[in-house]
Amino acid sequence: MLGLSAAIATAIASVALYLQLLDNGPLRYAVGGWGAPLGIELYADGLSVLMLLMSALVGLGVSLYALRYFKHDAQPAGFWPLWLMMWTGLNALFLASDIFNLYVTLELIGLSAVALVALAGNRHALSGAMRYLLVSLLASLCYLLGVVLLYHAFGTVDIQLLGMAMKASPASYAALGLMVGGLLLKSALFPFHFWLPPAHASAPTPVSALLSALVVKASFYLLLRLWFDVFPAANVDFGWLLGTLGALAILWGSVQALRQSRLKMLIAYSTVAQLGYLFIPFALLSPQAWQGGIYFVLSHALAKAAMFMAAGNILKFSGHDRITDLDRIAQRLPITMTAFCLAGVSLMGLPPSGGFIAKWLMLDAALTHQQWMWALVMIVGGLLAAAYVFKVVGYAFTKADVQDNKPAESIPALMEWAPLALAVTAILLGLNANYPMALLSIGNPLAGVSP
Amino acid sequence: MSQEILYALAGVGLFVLGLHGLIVYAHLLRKILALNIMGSGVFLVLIALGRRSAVADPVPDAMVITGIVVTVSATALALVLLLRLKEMTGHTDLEQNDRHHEQ
Amino acid sequence: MNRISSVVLLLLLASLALILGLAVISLAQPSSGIGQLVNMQMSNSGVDHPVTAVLLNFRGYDTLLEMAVLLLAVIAVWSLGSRSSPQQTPSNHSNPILLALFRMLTPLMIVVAGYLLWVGAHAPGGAFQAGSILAAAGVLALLYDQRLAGRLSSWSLRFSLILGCAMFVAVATGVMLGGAHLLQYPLPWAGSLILLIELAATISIGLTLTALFYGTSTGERP
Amino acid sequence: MTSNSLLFFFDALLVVTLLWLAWQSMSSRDLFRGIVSFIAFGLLLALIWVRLDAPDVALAEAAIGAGLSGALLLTALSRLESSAKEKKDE
Repeated sequence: MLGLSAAIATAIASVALYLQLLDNGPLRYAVGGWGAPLGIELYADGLSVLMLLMSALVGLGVSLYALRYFKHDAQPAGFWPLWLMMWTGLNALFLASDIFNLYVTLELIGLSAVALVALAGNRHALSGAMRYLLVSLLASLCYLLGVVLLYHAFGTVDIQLLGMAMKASPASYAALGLMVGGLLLKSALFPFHFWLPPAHASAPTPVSALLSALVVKASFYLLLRLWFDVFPAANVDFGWLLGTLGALAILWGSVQALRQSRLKMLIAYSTVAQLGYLFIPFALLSPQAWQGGIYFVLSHALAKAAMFMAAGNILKFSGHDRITDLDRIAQRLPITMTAFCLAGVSLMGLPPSGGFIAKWLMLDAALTHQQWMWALVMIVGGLLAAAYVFKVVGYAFTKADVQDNKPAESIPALMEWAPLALAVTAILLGLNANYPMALLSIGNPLAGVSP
Repeated sequence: MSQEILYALAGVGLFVLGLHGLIVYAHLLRKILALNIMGSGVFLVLIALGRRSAVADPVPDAMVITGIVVTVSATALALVLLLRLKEMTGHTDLEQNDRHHEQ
Repeated sequence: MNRISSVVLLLLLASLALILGLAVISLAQPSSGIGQLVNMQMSNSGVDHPVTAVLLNFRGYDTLLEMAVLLLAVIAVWSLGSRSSPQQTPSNHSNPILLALFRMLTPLMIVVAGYLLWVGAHAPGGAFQAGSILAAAGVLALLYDQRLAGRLSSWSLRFSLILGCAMFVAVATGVMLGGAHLLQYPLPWAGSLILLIELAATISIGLTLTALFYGTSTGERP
Repeated sequence: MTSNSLLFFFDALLVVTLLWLAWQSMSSRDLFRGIVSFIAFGLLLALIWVRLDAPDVALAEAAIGAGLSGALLLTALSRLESSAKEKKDE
């Protein structure tokens, strides 16, 4: 209960910041009153507040779910403090404008995420957490070495000042490589995705939802900030590389998702695939594609959190998550299955979901610039997503006559409604695209992109 | 070559050496040591390059102290995770653990 | 690992070393970073030692988050605590060397920690060094007798662990009541406020590091 | 030989030893020796911090980097090996 009230307070604070932003435009805040480059500054624009609100929404939904989830489980001890620490780290990251401060927030998020995965306590979770920890620390160190080079090259760690001072030099290229490499590792872009499925699939369900919805997005957000605010010159030179990796991620992740026999693994590979879409705008270089990319972050966060929670209900209900044995889950858990299907609609990118708007913006950008390859990849990715979602739905609706030899565990109502609420929000995101878009345009770093 | 550059290059050497160890060795305790060595390399570059001018720059010192504390926190977490993994599976490396699971 | 892939790996790492080395050498020209700026503002920081001024004042927000990382590490280690039966570790009362060390060094270390904390305002030292000396004393005490951990009640331990973070946050937001920014100490009190935060931080750091050691060495919560 | 070049020679010696200890700590066959090398590595690094005029970092490195990390690693190793022995006895 204490944890939940903290979650509500955080959400209210995010909304308050949103209202202030609407009135005053982008905010810059000097912690300690020193100002950059001596002190640390915080910075909020439309993009960062959008991320804060997304975390608040998903965080609240998952917190409600976790309230009942961990009541049944024997080992809730660490969940609330670890999750609130992670949320602190996420919010601090979205507001930071100092690359060393960002390193500390990355560690705060990374270490709490690892501990959260390990909460499940079984051998898969422990080895998944261990691999995640090693990768996460390696990535942080690469990022930190980049910070060191930038500090000594330009004498500041403030993002805005760095952006103004930036010029091509061996040190800045090395820093670009190290920082982008480290963040790609943390964002699990193909071929750096190997650690993600075991960690995300074996974690306790609320944790899986948080990791797939928020944590990978945090490092993506940071990458975006660096790309546009610190290394604007890198745009044209290296964007195609990230786009290509994104395209490979879509194809590889979707095919792997189709091949999985367990539900949570399928959803984790779907995250690998969906993360690929976020990198397509790097190659398209158009503001509209970027709007699509950001929209994709939002809709995927909501849909994936909902999908993981629905899968958690199925897992709890039937005691396993083998896809082929999901007989008649639809009849027995109608609300959960509705949530799963709505989330699936958004992942496939069918109208009127948020996923549709996001893909449509990117597709349109690709077609106007006659980049047929990217359009083709996105369409194939959508079809593959449809295939793996229907694979699950198909088995869930079967009417095979199986005798119940085990009394099914009942699912508390809250655990069914929480994913449904998030899934419905993911759909509503498609019907009310104006608000987020207006918010994004406040101090938009992406507006200046030109093809 | 000046003293600062010598030590900064040593830092780069430690970073790459640690990365090599992280990739090559299977035992998780060695991987943890490798990550610690990589971190020390980064700190060495940070401090050494901060000594290039006559005016001492205290900011790298403060950053490294922060970094050392973060590193020991991560090391403690990694070691406890390793002990739990060993307790549960009997293995001290991830490859062995995966193979065991596949059988 | 077979021969070809290890040769490829070595080549890749060698080129990485080359690139990073070139980047470092390209930075050989003197540049003072923000050293000059720190010097200019030292008189407004409330302390005389530049590193302490950066850690606790100019970049105090980093240090606050770092205290959060430490706290997080303890929570994480505790949440992973083994659920198997705790192994009985015998106390080392019979070991005369440990006993002598324990009796002589522990009070000395606490004095040294206090000195380092105090001296941090104008010379090398400060909360992190003092806290780690305190932790060394704690580790020594645990080596001497692990049951000492049980002496500390769970609530007072928890209180001491969060004391550093709590004091930091309290001061950081407290100064905002006077209309200042977060963590903007009013100058006349800056020195005392920093010392207050450092005192709390020292206790928390010392206990946190000791708790990390205890968690790793026994796999259970104190 | 001037005192400057003598000092540079000393620095170079420190660097070579540092790299050698780092290598030893990861690659030595016996994990215990590896950890001892790592502690020596931390202490040498503390010395280097002094050479680089960073006494605050030297204190933190000696206490936390070498001391506490070393204690953590050694206790972890002893627990790893004691559980290995139990397995063998069974």
